[in-house]
Amino acid sequence: MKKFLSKQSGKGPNRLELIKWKSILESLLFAAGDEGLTLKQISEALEIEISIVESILEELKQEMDNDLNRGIIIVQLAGTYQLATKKENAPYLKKLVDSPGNTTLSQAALETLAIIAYRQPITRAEIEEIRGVKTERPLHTLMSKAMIKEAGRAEGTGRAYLYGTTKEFLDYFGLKSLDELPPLPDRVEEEYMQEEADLFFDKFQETFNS
Amino acid sequence: MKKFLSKQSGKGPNRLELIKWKSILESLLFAAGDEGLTLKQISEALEIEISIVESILEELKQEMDNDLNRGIIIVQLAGTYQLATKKENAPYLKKLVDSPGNTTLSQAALETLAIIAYRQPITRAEIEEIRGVKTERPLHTLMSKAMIKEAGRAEGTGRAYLYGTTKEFLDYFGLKSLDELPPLPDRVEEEYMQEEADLFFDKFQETFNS
Amino acid sequence: MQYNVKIDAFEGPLDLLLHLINRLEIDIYDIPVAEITGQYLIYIHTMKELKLDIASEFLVMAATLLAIKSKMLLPKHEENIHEDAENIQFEEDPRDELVERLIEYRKYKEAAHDLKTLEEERGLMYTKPPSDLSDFAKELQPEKVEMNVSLYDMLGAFQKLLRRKKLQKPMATKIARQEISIEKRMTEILLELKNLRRRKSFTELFPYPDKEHIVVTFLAILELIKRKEIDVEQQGNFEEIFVEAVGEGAESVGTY
Repeated sequence: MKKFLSKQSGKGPNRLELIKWKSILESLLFAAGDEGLTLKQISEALEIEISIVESILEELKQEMDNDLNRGIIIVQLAGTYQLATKKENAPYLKKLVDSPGNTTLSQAALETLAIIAYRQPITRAEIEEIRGVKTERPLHTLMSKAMIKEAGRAEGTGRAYLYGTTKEFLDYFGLKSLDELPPLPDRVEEEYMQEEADLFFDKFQETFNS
Repeated sequence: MKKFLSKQSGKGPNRLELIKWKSILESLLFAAGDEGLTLKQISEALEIEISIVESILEELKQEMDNDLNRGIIIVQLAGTYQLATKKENAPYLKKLVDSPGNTTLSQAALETLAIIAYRQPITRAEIEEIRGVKTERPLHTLMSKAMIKEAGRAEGTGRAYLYGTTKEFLDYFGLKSLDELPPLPDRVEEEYMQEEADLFFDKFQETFNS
Repeated sequence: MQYNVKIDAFEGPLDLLLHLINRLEIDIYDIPVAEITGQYLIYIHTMKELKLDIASEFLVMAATLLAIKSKMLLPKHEENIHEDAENIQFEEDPRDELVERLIEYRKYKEAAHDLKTLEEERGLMYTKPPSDLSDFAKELQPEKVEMNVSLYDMLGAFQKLLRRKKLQKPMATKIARQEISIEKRMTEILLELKNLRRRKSFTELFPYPDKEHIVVTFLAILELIKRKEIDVEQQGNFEEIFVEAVGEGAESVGTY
């Protein structure tokens, strides 16, 4: 199958590249997650015209829809294209969510908790911006575990709830106060040092290899 | 290859269900994202035995690997299965990516981490003895990047902290488990590269000792 | 004023020694201590002269090397003390401990290199955040989970989040770093030296305590030396380095 297609790619750049494009497109859509991608973004990443992007998208969409082995499809939402799970698999997703195997706090809840711990007070919208996903459920879970609480309202139009950690949170993790949270890497400084060293060696080499 | 496998699976009720399972599995893995799923979680959601889950996973993995049209693959990271984009598509993804401060680990941090990974649990004093330099800073960095954790206290007078690697360590380096670490070289033969340092040293001497 | 430029060319004394062993094509199991000590000290001196930061461990190792060197020079006395042949075999080579440390360190240096490769490979794979599965849960019941996590789990989750690469609109405008060009700095230095018409202390060539400026200045000086536009002079180890412009009327004053 593979070989056959490769051989066919005699004329023009299209044949072979089309194959790769679908793969690349799937990668892009996958990594974009729930935020999706616009035609323009895809066109810029692939460096091909929008009309061609559309036809590749269409082809990929058809394949995903029709292939019974596939569990994901392409959907168009608010001007963006994104991947989503096939509807008929919903019962299994439900089972996964309610599965007794999920005994520990999920990654989603832990992420959310960490964001709140380090950035409190913070609104749900801000958390969602950092995570790039809806965060209603993790907030719910954390609230029910008394790890977080509502800590006032944000100023401005929405007057959204602000979230903060609780005393139980500190107790649970054995912390006396929030100051005892491990510091986050000082990314800026690190980066700077790295850059500096790189700069030094690059210039060094340039100078002497020239 | 695909066809061959499908034809083979003709006996019993398998035929149709196998197909659906792959689709469901893809849906589940997609939804789980980088949290990944354990065999147990999948087995509970699909209500099939772990050994069967493994064989479906393997089949799906093979298909994704071999199909040039596919842009995603199944990887095993820190004890879970998850989907990830194909490495060869990275150049296109980079164009769309906004990675805030995604710094790689410094040489000092990597050396320290290597020692901890192979010798855990290990105290700071022991690490410093091997490296021949103070190692407070790299340990700090590794802690705040959640690559290592305190794993108890050493016996004896000082009751020094012992360090070990975390799940995040495995994930960061794309490892299934600690068993997957490349074997520690027993006897490294002469030629190991240090070109930058070489150049640095040569030029240094050339310049100042001439 | 003193400027410390830390250069991570070597991770420590062991790293430097390994480098020397490799470079001089020495058998690690039979290190010519005198030679390697000499080379080691040259490096340390050079770093010192350039007012580069030297970690104390480098100096400790220098002392260790000198100690081994002197032990090696001591006359062998096994014939006198150990009369039976068996003991001769256990006669300790003063280099043994160092060799052992070097070999041990080298293993982990290699392992670190392997990790670096894994890090790069992993960096080529992109993942996606978990989907929001609220719609699938029974009327938004809180997850029935046990809190069975540690602080490390939370930190790990957070790091994973930070690591997660977000696909977004390509950044149209990136603010370019203001770079000082080496060429420009070379011209400045040369002009400064020519106007001065005498030698100038090396350290005085670094007027700003700005890291990038120091690095660029250093490189400019090296380039000027290479082009033989300036001369560097020093009376002896640990003494002040002087720099002056070459030529300009009077024939260059040789420095070698």
